[in-house]
Amino acid sequence: MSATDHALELDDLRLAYRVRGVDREVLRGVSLRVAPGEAYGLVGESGCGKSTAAYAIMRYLPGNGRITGGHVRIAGRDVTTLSGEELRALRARTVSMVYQDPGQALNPTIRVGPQVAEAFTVLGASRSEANDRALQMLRKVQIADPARVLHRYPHQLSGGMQQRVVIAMALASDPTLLILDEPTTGLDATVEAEVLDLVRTLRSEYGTTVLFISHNLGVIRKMCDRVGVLYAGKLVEEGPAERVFHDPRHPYTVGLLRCIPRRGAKKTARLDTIRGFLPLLGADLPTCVFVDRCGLADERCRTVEPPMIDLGDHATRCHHHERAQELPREEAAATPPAAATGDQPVLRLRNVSKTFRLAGHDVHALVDVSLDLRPGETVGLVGESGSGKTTLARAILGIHAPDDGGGIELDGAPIGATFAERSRAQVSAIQIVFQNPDSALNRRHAVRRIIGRALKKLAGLDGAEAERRILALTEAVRLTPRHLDMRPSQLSGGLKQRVAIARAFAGDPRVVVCDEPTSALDVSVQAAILNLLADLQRDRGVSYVFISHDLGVVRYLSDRIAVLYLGRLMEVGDAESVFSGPHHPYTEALLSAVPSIDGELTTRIRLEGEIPSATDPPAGCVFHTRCPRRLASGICETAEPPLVEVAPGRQMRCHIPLEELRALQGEG
Amino acid sequence: GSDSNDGGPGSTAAGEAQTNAGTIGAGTTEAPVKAGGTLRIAGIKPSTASANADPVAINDGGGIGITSQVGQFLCVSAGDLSLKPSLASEWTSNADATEWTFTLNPAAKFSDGSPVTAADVVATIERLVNPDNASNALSAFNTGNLGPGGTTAVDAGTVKFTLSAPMGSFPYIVSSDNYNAIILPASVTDTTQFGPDKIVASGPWMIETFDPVIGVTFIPNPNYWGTPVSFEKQILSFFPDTASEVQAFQGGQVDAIVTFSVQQGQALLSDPNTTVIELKAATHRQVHLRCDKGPFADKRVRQALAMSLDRAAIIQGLFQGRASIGNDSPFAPVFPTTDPSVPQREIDLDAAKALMAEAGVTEITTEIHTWQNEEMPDYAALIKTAAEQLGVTLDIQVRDDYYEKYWLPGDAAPGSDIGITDYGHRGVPNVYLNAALKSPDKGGVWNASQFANATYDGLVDEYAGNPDIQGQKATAKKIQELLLDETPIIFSYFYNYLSATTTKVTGIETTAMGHFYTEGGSFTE
Amino acid sequence: MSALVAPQAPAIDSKKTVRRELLHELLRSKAFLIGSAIVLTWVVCAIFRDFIVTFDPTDDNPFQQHRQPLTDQFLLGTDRLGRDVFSRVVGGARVILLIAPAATIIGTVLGVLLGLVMGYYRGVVDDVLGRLIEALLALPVILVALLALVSIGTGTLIVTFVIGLLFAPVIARTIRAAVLVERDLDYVRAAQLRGERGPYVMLVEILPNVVGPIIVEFTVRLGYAIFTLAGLSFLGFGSQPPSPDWGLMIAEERAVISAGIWWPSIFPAIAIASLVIGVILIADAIQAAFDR
Amino acid sequence: MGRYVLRRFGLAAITLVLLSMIVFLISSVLPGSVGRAILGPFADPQSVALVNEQLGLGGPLWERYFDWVGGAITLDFGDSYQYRGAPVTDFLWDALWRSAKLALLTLLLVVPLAVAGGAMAALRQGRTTDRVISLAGLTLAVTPEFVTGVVLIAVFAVGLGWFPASVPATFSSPFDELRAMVLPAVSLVAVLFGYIARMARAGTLEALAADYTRTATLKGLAWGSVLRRHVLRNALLPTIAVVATQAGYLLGGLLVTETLFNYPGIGRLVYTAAKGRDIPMMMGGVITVGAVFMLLTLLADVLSAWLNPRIRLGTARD
Ligand SMILES: Nc1ncnc2c1ncn2[C@@H]1O[C@H](COP(=O)(O)OP(=O)(O)OP(=O)(O)O)[C@@H](O)[C@H]1O
Ligand SMILES: Nc1ncnc2c1ncn2[C@@H]1O[C@H](COP(=O)(O)OP(=O)(O)OP(=O)(O)O)[C@@H](O)[C@H]1O
Ligand SMILES: [Mg+2]
Ligand SMILES: [Mg+2]
Repeated sequence: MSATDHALELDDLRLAYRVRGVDREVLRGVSLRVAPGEAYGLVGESGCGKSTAAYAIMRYLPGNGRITGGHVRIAGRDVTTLSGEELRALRARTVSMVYQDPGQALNPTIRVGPQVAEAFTVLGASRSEANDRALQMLRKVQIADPARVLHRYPHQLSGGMQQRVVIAMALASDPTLLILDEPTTGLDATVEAEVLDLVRTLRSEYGTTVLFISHNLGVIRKMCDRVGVLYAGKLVEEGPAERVFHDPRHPYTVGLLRCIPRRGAKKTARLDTIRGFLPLLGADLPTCVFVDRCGLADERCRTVEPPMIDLGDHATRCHHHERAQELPREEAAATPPAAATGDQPVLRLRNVSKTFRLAGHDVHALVDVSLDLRPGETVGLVGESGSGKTTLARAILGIHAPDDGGGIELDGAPIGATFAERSRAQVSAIQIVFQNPDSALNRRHAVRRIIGRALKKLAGLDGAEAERRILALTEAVRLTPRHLDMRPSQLSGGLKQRVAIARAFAGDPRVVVCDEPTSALDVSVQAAILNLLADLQRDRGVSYVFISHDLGVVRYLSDRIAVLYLGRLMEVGDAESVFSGPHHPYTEALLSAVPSIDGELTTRIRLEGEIPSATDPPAGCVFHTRCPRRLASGICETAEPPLVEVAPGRQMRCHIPLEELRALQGEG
Repeated sequence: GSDSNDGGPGSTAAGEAQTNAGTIGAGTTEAPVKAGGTLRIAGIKPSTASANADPVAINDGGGIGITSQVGQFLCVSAGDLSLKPSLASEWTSNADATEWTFTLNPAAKFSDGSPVTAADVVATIERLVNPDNASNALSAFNTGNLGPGGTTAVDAGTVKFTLSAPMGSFPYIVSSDNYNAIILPASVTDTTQFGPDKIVASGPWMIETFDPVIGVTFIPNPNYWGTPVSFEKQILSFFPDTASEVQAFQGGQVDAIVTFSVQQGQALLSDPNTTVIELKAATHRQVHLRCDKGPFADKRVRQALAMSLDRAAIIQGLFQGRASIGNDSPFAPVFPTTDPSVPQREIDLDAAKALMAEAGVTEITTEIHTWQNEEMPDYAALIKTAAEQLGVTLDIQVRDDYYEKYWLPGDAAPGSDIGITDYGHRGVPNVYLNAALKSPDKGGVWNASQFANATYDGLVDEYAGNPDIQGQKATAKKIQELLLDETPIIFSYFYNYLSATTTKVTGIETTAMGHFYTEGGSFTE
Repeated sequence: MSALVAPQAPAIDSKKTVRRELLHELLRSKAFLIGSAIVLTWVVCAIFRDFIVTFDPTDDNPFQQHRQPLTDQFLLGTDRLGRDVFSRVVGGARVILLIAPAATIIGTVLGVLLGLVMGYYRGVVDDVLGRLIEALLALPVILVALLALVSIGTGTLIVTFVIGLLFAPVIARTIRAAVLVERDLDYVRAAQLRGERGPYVMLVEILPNVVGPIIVEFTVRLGYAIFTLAGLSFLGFGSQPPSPDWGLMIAEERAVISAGIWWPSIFPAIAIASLVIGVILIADAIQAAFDR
Repeated sequence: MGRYVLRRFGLAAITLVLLSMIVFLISSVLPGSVGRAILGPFADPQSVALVNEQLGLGGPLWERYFDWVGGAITLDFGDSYQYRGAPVTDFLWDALWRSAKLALLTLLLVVPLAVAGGAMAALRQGRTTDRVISLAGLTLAVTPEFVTGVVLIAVFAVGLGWFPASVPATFSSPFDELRAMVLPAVSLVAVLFGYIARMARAGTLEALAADYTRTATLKGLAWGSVLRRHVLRNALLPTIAVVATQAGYLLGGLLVTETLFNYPGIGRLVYTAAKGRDIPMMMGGVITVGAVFMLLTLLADVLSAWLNPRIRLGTARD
């Protein structure tokens, strides 16, 4: 094949960052080819070098980064040898890039119009021409009211719209190659789905070649024709998306896929994990890069570097690729028995509302939320960003006092509105695991101190008894006594989260609120934490309020699901029935937005418009402004439906009868 | 002005002996003079009291620098300590020197053209002696034994002063020595805004603009009765300290400096383009030692301390020799009444130590107070060093509130065991003898050492009442000896008064009090 | 939202290596090395003053050879009282290196406490104290110091306290900002949720985490303390003569520079400038090391 | 935006009141007798008592404070003690105006220089240019102004005679006046250069590292346009605040410089007033300095808010 046949070709690309005077290799000879018009997905754990590869292609490297070998060819031209002016022209005309966090990618002091128009002026367009084309481009990316958006500043747009603007700029030059580096990470699932839809549409329209980078296997599967799996700066497996996901031939890929809760998996079935950690930046990896974490590794793997083995259209860098799927499980597959759930609710929220008073306006973050939590039960809390999940969690913990008129009961007895008004037993009974383990642990305290102090305050333990319990807790969260003398900075994210969990369990809590406890973690670590939470629940009969964006994770862990929208419960019910339907139209939309690695194609239910402001919620049903199933009668606009029991153990807030919903969703 | 000199029998002026007024440096030029030009003078920013140049209130060189341009006195205490006529052409006293009669020069006019009359003099002097006016001249008139109502007009051209006690050197009290006593028209009733209001007086200059922060500009008085001035304009700029003045002078922004010190003006003394005007003067620092209590109550300790100072070295070090040695009395060598035969106190450490031993004192630790002014902190440092040899440890305190708290002991002020106070020049030593040394209840209003000695008080009265210079000298000897023995105050030096002009300026006359007379001055070609 | 955070593998660094790492970082910084060399020189001068100086810095040798230029005997010449300038400059190090750190420590302790309280409690406490601090900071430190010194009088001890007190608000402001960031972190919330009291949270949980800003702030303020104290001495509000105070020496001798006698004032000037620069270089390097 | 400005104004007003209280408290403990301070050391005790009485230095503290505030609101700070009878304001405005002129000249010199220097250092980060500019800025900023001033005088006024060493009472021409202000201004420039350059450097570095700069570069914009349109624009925002703050300090703070060069600005006014126990003058001066400082900070905040659309237009979403 001649080089010109490829839209993008990486040829043994090597790159190093200079840190403390030493070159640390990040890309260790990456070779890949992307055919014109193809969508190529690059996946891998955080830190494996995905973004580095993307920037190397653009030849936009930080001051300490240096390409130490190999070539990058775009449409046959070697990027590594271009002059400054040629490089500029290449960026202007041939390659474009879209990255994570669109809010930062736009200049906050320049209006959207001129920023988009710039992309045209570099191509030589006159100012008025550029303005016209900017307007056209915004239309192309399906922004509502593009003429007005042109006059806005970036911060006045929502995240989804910002990303559309960035995409508009990227496509302005009609590039041959579009690189998307985690373009939807950080966006809500519903918004993510829209952006991905847009990219697909545009790609089919322009026929652009796409290099799509993501850590999310579901997204890659949905978007890409071919995938490459990157590990520690090396491509370990490559092939058509379907084949790689269905017939993975590298233990790393196999492991990654096993970590993810599949549809139908429940907490009674444990997830698998990948042992160990990603090697350090620039670590010496003479043979197979994955050898230290691989359950199949043998002497050969430790001595001979596996070549890229061609399996016809599919290639893998493993000596044992035929056996890859026989990779032994890291976690005992034994199905743990489900925890017994009692009948008497351990926690009961009664008409909890929370209004934040800001200068000039009120934010109704929670409106009249009533919810029961039974012993040993997990209630999953889902909803878009800003729907009030965290606020609800905080109200339960007593960080925010709920508005008058509502209250919280623990074991049938009302408890204080804030933690300061609660007894020690009540405080110990309700604890939390935070999202970000980095900030949840005091960087200056050793693990022993963190857990010991919690024991002292929550369980009233001191001395030898405390020491005994510390060891017990450590074991319960699968840490070793060795970890006790370490500080958080010496622990990985997953280990830190275990410490945080141990701390939460110090006072034998009845209820643990988990606010996105795994969203800061890589999938393999996430799996371990989910397993741990399930184990602890089984052993201790604790109840969870589990908040997550990831519906797959929520479904895996939860017994019941509560769906929040604009601070209101839209639907509450048994996990299985909520997922299997019929659903509330909002739940339906959330579910349809999730890209799944199982590749089942569901019809996308599109939400119109944006989430309204909690300051000024719409009249009638708060969801009517975006509801695809809004009734023609107009009742949705005028009357707010009550939350009613539509089936045993199932509540819903919708004017449309359950049967009708079943019919609508069944035919869709 | 008139040529008549030394009117009356009581006149104390003695021009011959100590005259040393003159110029040094390359400045004694005979170059042809040039009329016109603007003379730019650097002066120290007037003190708070002098800020408006109110003649009743001014208390420092800064104020004198302004009023001496626009106002005149009955007579002038010249650089050589002789009295020269000014608005008064002559003066006489009765035999016991209790009544003094001054004859005004009929030519004298104010700048508005009206003549200077006895009524104007009476009004001016009465304002100054009135205790309700917070007059800065009160102590001077107290020394001169003149009180309210003591000034009367004999006729339009003659004024008579009736004193409460004899005062042989009274004309000095109404001369430029008493710098508050410039004669103003009787029509002036409120002098507090003298500068800003540009109040009329009789001098060669009139105020054109007045800014108490920046300075004053003067224009010639069109009705001046004396020799018309040569400059067409005169600008007096205020500076916060001598260092800035010297810098401005060297940078060419000013043509003259009213006064500077040896320490700060080092550069001027060796500059060939500078004319330094040097006057021997009575300006000095008093190192008071508390006599009534504290470590210095024993006069032997005081004597010992005074004996530990190497005065010659001090004068050399602080003034490069431009000072006269002091003998622990206010009788500076410059005064004609000073008796030079009184033996000079010299450094004698052995004798000093012996005195300390005799007094039974081995160790003293106390604070020495002074304020930030010229060489005074340095002087304190030198005293500290000297005292250490006697086992006396002095902790130096340079304080802004020296005068409020540490100078005179009083209700809210502790005073100090030892302190350094600055005294300006006077044509006669009477103020020093009275205010600083007489018993506190006998008129010793500035008696920081709380020295109280009846013999001394008597001697001072005798000295003041004696109209005859030889008689005064005899009393002076007794006073000098008494003070040398008691040593309530250490007088180490009387330093020379220095002014500077560029060599392009001639004819400037100064007094050691801060008068800066530009009347006869001009630029050279 | 779910931003991916790199799971740093179990790093090898223990508590000790973190410190060693920081030290290494510093030792690699040229600014730090130069700054330390300068400061160390002055510290040595201050400590071993009596072994270094050739004459008593305060009062030896008056008048013997006043305003002598540089000679073998008087390395940096003599001043107007015939004192050895070299000895006085060396002796001056002791003066400034006693009061400047003392003042800075007072300011830092107060400022840190204030900053902790303001940042942690927020609300009314923060508003009231914040306004007060704002009010004080509306005036240059040297001006307020002057007013205070005019009111209560001068003296080394008083000046030290006044500067310390005046630095406290500035330090409090920085520490408050750092505390504000910390208090929003979940570990603080976790402490509150197990019933810890305010002082415990502030002193045990938050304080160790703001040590970085405190150290940086301390060094920076130390530099400015030297700067300000020299300025006050120059204006006559510092040490009393004959103390060999650098600011005072400049004020006393600046007038004669124009007469060609530059050594009594220029050497103390160099001394002040070098010491401040040394301290600030160190502060800069520490800040850079912490920022990394 | 309107709310924001209003709020900031309110806060500044409160701060000003607090400041006046602090200063009033300090001045009320001034030692010694005011009369003695005014009339001088050798004045008669009788006269001193008289003056004290005239000035009405009796009455409780709060009463005197409210009297003072009553006047201050109408910009009447009372009559000066040292310039007896003359209203404080006469002196204040003159001194303020002079200081403002000096400050303006200083800023005109230092801002372009420092901003350019800071931006240049940032663009050449880590290289010699950066090292030289950063080190020079740092050195100048931390060298006390009287040290720089003394050297400047020795070299340019006394040595070379190019500029006057001090500011004379009157000027023959505006040019003369300008010439007289050069040395004080330069010694202030030396102090400020480091601060502003540092800020400009940090701002530029931040903007250079920002994602939007990356966007602009990868859009294919020429480096020059990236710098102009994207980097410098954002980099200057934080610098504005620093400049205004420093301008505030200039007006009152550098009394050392004003004393050194005999420049009759407001710093020296307050200094002499404090030394001379002229309480009304001191209070007036200090409050003016504080008010000007706050006004400038406010202006800077409003200006940077106005330049920053996020604040100007409010955050549309949180
Ligand atoms: N400028 C730099 N200097 C040193 N190390 C760097 C630099 N940039 C990135 N790294 C390191 O290089 C490694 C690869 O980084 P890269 O950003 O390419 O990872 P990634 O796969 O995109 O991860 P993520 O999913 O978190 O975005 C990481 O360990 C990162 O810490
Ligand atoms: N302290 C607060 N003050 C004012 N408004 C708040 C506060 N905390 C939350 N809100 C508002 O309340 C609403 C609900 O916020 P909450 O954090 O509970 O959402 P969430 O569902 O947890 O979102 P995310 O998924 O982004 O974490 C939002 O509109 C938010 O802006
Ligand atoms: Mg990345
Ligand atoms: Mg949340």
